[in-house]
Amino acid sequence: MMGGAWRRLKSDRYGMTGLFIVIVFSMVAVCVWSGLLGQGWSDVSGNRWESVSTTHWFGTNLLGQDILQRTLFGTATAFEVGLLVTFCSTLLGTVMGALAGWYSHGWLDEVILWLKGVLDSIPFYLFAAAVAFALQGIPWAMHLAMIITFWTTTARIIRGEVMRIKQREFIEAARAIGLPSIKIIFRHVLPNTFHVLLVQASIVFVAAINTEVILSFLGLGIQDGVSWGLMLAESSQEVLAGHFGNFVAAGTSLFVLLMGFNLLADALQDALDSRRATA
Amino acid sequence: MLKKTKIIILLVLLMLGGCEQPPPTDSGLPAKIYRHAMDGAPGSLDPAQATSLYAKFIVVNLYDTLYRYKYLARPYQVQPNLAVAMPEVSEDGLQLTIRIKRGVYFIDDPVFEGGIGREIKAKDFVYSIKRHFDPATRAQGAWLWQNRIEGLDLWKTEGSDYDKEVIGLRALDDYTVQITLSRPFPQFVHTLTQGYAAIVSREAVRKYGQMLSNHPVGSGPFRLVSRDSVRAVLAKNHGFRQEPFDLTDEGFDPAKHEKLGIQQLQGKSPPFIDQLEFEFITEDAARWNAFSAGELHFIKVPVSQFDNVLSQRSPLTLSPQYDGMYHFEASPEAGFIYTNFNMADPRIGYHPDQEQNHRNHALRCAMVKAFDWEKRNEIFFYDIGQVFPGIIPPSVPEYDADSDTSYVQRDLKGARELLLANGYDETTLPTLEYGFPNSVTERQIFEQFRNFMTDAGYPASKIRPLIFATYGDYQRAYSQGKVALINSSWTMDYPDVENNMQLYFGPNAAPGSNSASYNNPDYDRLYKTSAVLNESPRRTQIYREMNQLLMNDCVSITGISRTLLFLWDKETIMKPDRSFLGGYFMRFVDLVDSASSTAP
Amino acid sequence: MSCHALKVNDLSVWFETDSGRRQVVDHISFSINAGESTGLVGESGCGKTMTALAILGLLPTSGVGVSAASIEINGKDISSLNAAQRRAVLGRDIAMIFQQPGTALDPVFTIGHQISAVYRRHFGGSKKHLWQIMLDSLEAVGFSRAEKIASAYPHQLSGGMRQLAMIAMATVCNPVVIIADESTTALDNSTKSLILKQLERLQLQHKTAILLISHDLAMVRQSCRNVLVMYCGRLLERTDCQSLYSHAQHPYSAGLLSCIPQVSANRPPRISAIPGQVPSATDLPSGCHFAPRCIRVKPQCQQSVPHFDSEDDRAVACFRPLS
Amino acid sequence: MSVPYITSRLLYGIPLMLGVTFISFLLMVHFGPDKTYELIGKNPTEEQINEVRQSLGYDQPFLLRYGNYVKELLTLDLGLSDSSGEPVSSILIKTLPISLALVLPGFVLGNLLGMALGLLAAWYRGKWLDKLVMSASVVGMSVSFLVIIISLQILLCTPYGLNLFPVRGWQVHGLGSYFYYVTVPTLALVLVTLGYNTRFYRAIMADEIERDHIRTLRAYGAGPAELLFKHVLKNSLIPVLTRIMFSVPFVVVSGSLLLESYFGIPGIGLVTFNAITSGDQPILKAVVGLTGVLFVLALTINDMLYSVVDPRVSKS
Amino acid sequence: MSTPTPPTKPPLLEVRNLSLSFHQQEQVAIDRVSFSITAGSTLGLVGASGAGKSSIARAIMRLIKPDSGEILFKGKNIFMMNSQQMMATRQRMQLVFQEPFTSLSPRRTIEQSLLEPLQHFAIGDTNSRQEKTRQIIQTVGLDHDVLRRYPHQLSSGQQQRIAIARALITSPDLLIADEAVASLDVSIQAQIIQLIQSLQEELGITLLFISHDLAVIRQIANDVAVMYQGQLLEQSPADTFFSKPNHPYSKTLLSFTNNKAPTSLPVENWRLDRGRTTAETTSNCVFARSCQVKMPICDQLEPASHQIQYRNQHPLGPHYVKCHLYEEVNTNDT
Repeated sequence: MMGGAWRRLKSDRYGMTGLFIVIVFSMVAVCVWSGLLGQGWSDVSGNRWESVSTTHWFGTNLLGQDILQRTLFGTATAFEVGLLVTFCSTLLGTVMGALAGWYSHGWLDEVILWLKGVLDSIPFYLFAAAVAFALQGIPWAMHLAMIITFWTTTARIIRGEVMRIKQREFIEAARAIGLPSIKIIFRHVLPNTFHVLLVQASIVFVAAINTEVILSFLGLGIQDGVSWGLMLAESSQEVLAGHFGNFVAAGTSLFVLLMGFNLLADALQDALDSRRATA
Repeated sequence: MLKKTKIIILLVLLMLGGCEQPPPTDSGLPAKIYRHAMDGAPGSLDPAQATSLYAKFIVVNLYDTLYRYKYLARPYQVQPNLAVAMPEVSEDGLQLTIRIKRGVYFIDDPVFEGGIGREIKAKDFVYSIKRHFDPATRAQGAWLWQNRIEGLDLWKTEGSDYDKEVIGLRALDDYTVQITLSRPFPQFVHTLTQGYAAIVSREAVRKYGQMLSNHPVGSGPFRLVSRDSVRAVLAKNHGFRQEPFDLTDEGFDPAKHEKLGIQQLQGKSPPFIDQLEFEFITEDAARWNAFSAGELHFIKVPVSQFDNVLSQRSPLTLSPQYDGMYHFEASPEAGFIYTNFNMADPRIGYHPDQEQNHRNHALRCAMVKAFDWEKRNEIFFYDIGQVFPGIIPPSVPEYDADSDTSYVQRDLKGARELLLANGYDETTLPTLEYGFPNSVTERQIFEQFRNFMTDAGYPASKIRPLIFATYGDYQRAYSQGKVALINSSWTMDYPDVENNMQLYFGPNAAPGSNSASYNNPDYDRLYKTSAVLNESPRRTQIYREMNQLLMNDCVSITGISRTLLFLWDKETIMKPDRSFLGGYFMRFVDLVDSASSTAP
Repeated sequence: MSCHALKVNDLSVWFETDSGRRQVVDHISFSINAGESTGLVGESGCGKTMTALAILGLLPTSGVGVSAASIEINGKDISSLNAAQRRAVLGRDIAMIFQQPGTALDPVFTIGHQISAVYRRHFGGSKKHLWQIMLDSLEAVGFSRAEKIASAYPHQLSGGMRQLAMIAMATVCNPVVIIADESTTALDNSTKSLILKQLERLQLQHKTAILLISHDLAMVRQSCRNVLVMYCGRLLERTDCQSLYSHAQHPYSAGLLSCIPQVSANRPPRISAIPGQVPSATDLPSGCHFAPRCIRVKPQCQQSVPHFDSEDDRAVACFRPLS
Repeated sequence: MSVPYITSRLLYGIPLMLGVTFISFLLMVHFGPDKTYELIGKNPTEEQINEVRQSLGYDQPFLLRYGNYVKELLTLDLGLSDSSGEPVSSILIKTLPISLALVLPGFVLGNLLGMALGLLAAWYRGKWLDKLVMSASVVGMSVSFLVIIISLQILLCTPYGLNLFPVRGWQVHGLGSYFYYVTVPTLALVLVTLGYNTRFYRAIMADEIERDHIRTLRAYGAGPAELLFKHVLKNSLIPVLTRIMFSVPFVVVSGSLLLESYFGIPGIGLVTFNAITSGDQPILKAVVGLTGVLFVLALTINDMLYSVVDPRVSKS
Repeated sequence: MSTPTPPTKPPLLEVRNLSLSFHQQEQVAIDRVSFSITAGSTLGLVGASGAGKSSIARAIMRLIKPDSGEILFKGKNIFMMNSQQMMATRQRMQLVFQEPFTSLSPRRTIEQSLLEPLQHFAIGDTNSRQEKTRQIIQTVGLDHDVLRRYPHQLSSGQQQRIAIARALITSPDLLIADEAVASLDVSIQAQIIQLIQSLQEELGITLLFISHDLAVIRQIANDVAVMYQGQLLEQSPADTFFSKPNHPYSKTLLSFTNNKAPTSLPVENWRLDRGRTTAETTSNCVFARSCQVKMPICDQLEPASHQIQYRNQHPLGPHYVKCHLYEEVNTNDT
């Protein structure tokens, strides 16, 4: 089944472009993590607001830091936020959604639905702000805020999927031989939600990066380090003075990466579409 | 679908109908509306709570104080406002008698009988000061008079009963106030220029309580029309007392002020404008945009625009494209920026172990040496800030222009050597938290600070940012000693350097304004001695000694006074001020007639 | 030459895929006379539904190719019509009844609304008139309380009732041809035969030609006069029902017949089945497509395609017919 | 749909409201910002600090404070802002219409345009028009809100660009000035939501177009207009309504936050943002409570609309 | 009078007075149903959809819990079993479903699906399990190479063969086929019927064959039980049933199959497939509304289930009818 999906993905030009972009950016991120790139993000290596040159490809910022280095480091930040939030919220959402779907209309389902309803009713930025306050000083405050709010969508989707799959006869077949619920969920139900999860995860990834930018602008973002959101926040004070380095570098990187992910998510959705896969 | 759209459009129109009406005009003439940009929003407009620069700015336009500063005279000189003259001081300097003007009325407001504002009496002043000592007020100005006025602190502990008389704060008759100090307080008259000392009416407080903030009932040149999170609109108080403008009284200097057109105001009674609008624009870019689009008359130029606005630094010259359009003024800030070490933190401050104490001192001094004031000035203040050693800034007469500036000169080599000599290396250096409330600039300042330190060999990972979402939370954190490096700025409350000196007075330790929790008996002794002295060479000497003590102990990386750059368009006649005069200048603002009607 | 109610001439349908053309309907021709019903039989995946959709022009426009010399309804060629002209024909001259009664009706409109909308589209008329026409058509399919059914939503009806409503919709304009595509497959046996009865009755009344598509020969036998047997996009046999059941000529037809379980008082003989399965359209065997499953296969069958005479009343495409 | 039904739906909202208020109270008030140090003067004594804490109510036990909060919400007595001393209710009354006026045009326009484009793309599914619309929507989805706002401001509001609209502010006293102030924020909102909206509507419409009953309609000669505007639209109303109803509370509060803070518009978003950064708990509490109520209301109205729109949902 | 009694084999499965209603939909699914299946024989359970046939199958597999009644497997009540006994019992009965595609886990290979029951019941070691899957694949007439494939790569006929293989891999005593051929093309249906028949002959398995199609039942079953709205209306040996059905409903069913459907029936009364809600009264005969030979008593009193006594002791097995028509007539000539 996955083989077919990969074949379909490969024949999708847009999807492959997206994949290529994502891979390039993630390689940059890996290089930053392993200390090969972007280590000078904090160093003052020039004068303030230097324009584009061979030493500073994107120029420098107010402090004289190299914008390229910061952009590269920002890539790693974006991936760190994206991966962490995507992984945790997907995991949480899957578990919650699977439980709610499997025991649908039971008390556990009601509790999970209630929790989801509660979290959904608090405006996101307010919620993020609140979490940021409550966890002041903890570097993961923003991540946590995102995880806590993002899992609900995944859970809703997984719950629906599980409820749908639960109706299928192969689940009854598994129950007929007395397989315990937990095994059925993990062996028979969740693998069938994989394609939905993959698409949902890429959407969460995009949302996480996008949200980081806005939260950083609002001053609720990452603590130490630099991110595209922080660069954009910086740039919002600079562009009117005619300094576009931060804006162009961060804005473009953000745009290209999000574009890559969106293209990939689209292509994945098409490639993994169950209707097409069963045809 | 169509129906729905129609309904929505209708709703929007309805809502618009409920919006505010066009501004009122003054008896047929086109209204003179002056629009003033502020880089922050005021909190409460209750004088007892007007703690922020922005709130004070507005408060002094809504209320009256007994004294104010002269409009144009520099250095600042106190001038009677609601008082008839300067206070009559007794021999020992402890008793002050102040007479206040007759025939000054509060604005009309339903709180008064018949809705007509009543005359201001001496008891109103007494009441207004007492309010600060009433816990119910949640006042913030009490520190100005704490332990200074005879009986006032006792009055508070006895339950803040307004009917109870305070010995040191009495209305002798309707127009005479008598104040008795518990010890000499040379700066006392300055405290009466503060917004905190503005006169409120008891009736208004009784009626509005906490909501006084939105129903100011004062006797100032303006009254409040509306106020929200982005702007406040004030209209001329037509009942404001007629006091013709006198150039010499206000300290007019033709050389400085003639080009601003201030002489035209001679003989007219302020306020000159019909409407005063404060726009609260926190983002530099938006503020600058609004100003350059002609939506504002005045702006404090954001540093990011200095390059654009100025063509050269010395002498400061406006760029040609702005030269014809705007007046400009560069004004040194009455205050300074500094970074304190938390002396209560054994990692970097006092340590019971003598040896370690000594090493901590060396570490602090090394960090002082590593700090690059020149760069800080260049990046954040366009190189026009004034760097000075210690806490006596160039804007005060006690400043010693010939003092040794090595304290604010970068000495990377010295810093490294000092660290090395005291056994500090990458592993033994302590991890320090650098706290700041969240903002782009604060973050940049932090990154620069960290860069300065890494240049001297301090590992970047050992200077950790501690970011707080609100300024209050940051304040709480350092007040509770949870931050090792405290980046602060100090704006002087009155033009007397005593106000700076108390920043390191031992008893003022955190949560007081001595955020470094500096505790040096020598310093404290000197402070006590100087505090009761009037300005004199001896006092200056003591201040300089104290300044030296601070530098010897490497308590703080200090300091720089910013130079503020003001731009205002040529149709506006004024001399803006952001320090002690503050909002008082608003009443003297005038607009050239021809331009007054062409508001955007 | 008599005028056929429906005459399909040389119809082909293919999918354009990455791996080339997939022929699903392969040059078929047939005709139905007015008032007659013809069964189109074959296993799933033989192209029956494609044929029906191609006749109506309902196939998607991208990725699917359709060609036909002509498709005539009462002698009028509809294959060359443009979209608007075709719409005028659909529902009025030719109507289709679909397989899933549960999903073929719009869930958010009442039955009555949907039926009268069909009539209004083609003939217009006052609201009252439309309402009456619609009620008549509901009564004609056997509803005794048509008003109630008319104001009901599809989900309020049982599967059989929905399918009857669908039939009412198909007959409201009194079309020349009705195509019923596996219309009763999803229903219970009992409901199935009741519905077929109603359809039969209506047909007799209105002289409608019916093309009944099914994989079930037993059902076709119940209600059709002629039978077309289709396999892998080709017609293999055409005959009248009686002779097919008494002596089917094509081995495939015979195989299909033998698959039908019989109800009899005595224990019936063991059922026999056609071995193997329908090949996918991507790798059709050469020659006669049925050859690999045929018990009577000859070498010739795998090389050349047996001729099928589309003009004859009885025709069979086989080199070795059974009789 | 009946009174007991509506009541039961609203009753269902009670645990939700309790949850919302509890969690937000816990996070925003209990662990939330502390205004004490902003409200004390210089050199405070321990006693003064306690006085302020007391006057802010920080010294009361948690449950009591929560109980008071719920009571405040129920009685709509929301107290006074800690910063400006203005009654919170009057702040809300002042700011809410502004936020609505600011956001609604963009919201409506974004949805209508999205619907039109989505319908177009779904109808021409797989054709170049579909591909064009979809590619454009991917581009739209990939641009950050912040980037759009900054770019639009430069392009439309500054001398660097066309300089046609105000940089900031909201001095509306007529239709003309309304358009003057609302255009750029609306444009930003439309641009940032259009991509998502188009895709959403296309997905829904494409699903609907593939339904069997649409094929039935086509088989009975229904034209594209009838198919799309009668049947596809009506059938897709449920997801569409859900999306719209559920986004209303957030559009009003969250969606306008960035716009209002950037364009300096005194709406509820900016007030909330300021409350966050200055730690103004009474406002925060009120806004969260308000959105919770709005959300529950939206949930209820949504359920009721379902039964109006889709006969299958109605309680028979 | 003294016909030799047939050797009484103990029933493999016995259902006693089973009742079940779905509370959420307020629907009566099973209403006091009793029957038994002798080891090695095939019971065809027939009825319109919604009559409660599948619920019986699921209750036997203990997938749903009935409200009352007993199910005895090899004489033991399955609802009284502990988990160990149940595990052993589950191994001895298996289920084949209607939809071949949805009855196989789409993300698992055929081999994984087949191995699962063996692993779960811990039958044999790895090698013998693999051997067994190969064997069973052959038994259902497929090649080994399907083992590595996924369900969607197979045709519906092959999928159904796999489903049967999975049911048979634990060598069960009882196989329940729930509409196992209903969704298949006639040609595939014939293949599967053939397969089931030959398997039964080979393995001697007991079969509960559920279908709405009398023709299919005729092919496979020894005995027939007719269900209507949750109740068992008639149960008899197949040959008797098809030659002379007794209950009016059975007669109606057969008449439909023989293409003798009455067309005079108003459409609204066709709702043969409709279930019964718990609220509906049970004091009458459930079929009374659609019965063409309805008597006044049918609306007032629920008939009891009568065993029809044949004058010449019928050798094929007992014959029960639940109809007032047969209450007075205790005997019936054949």
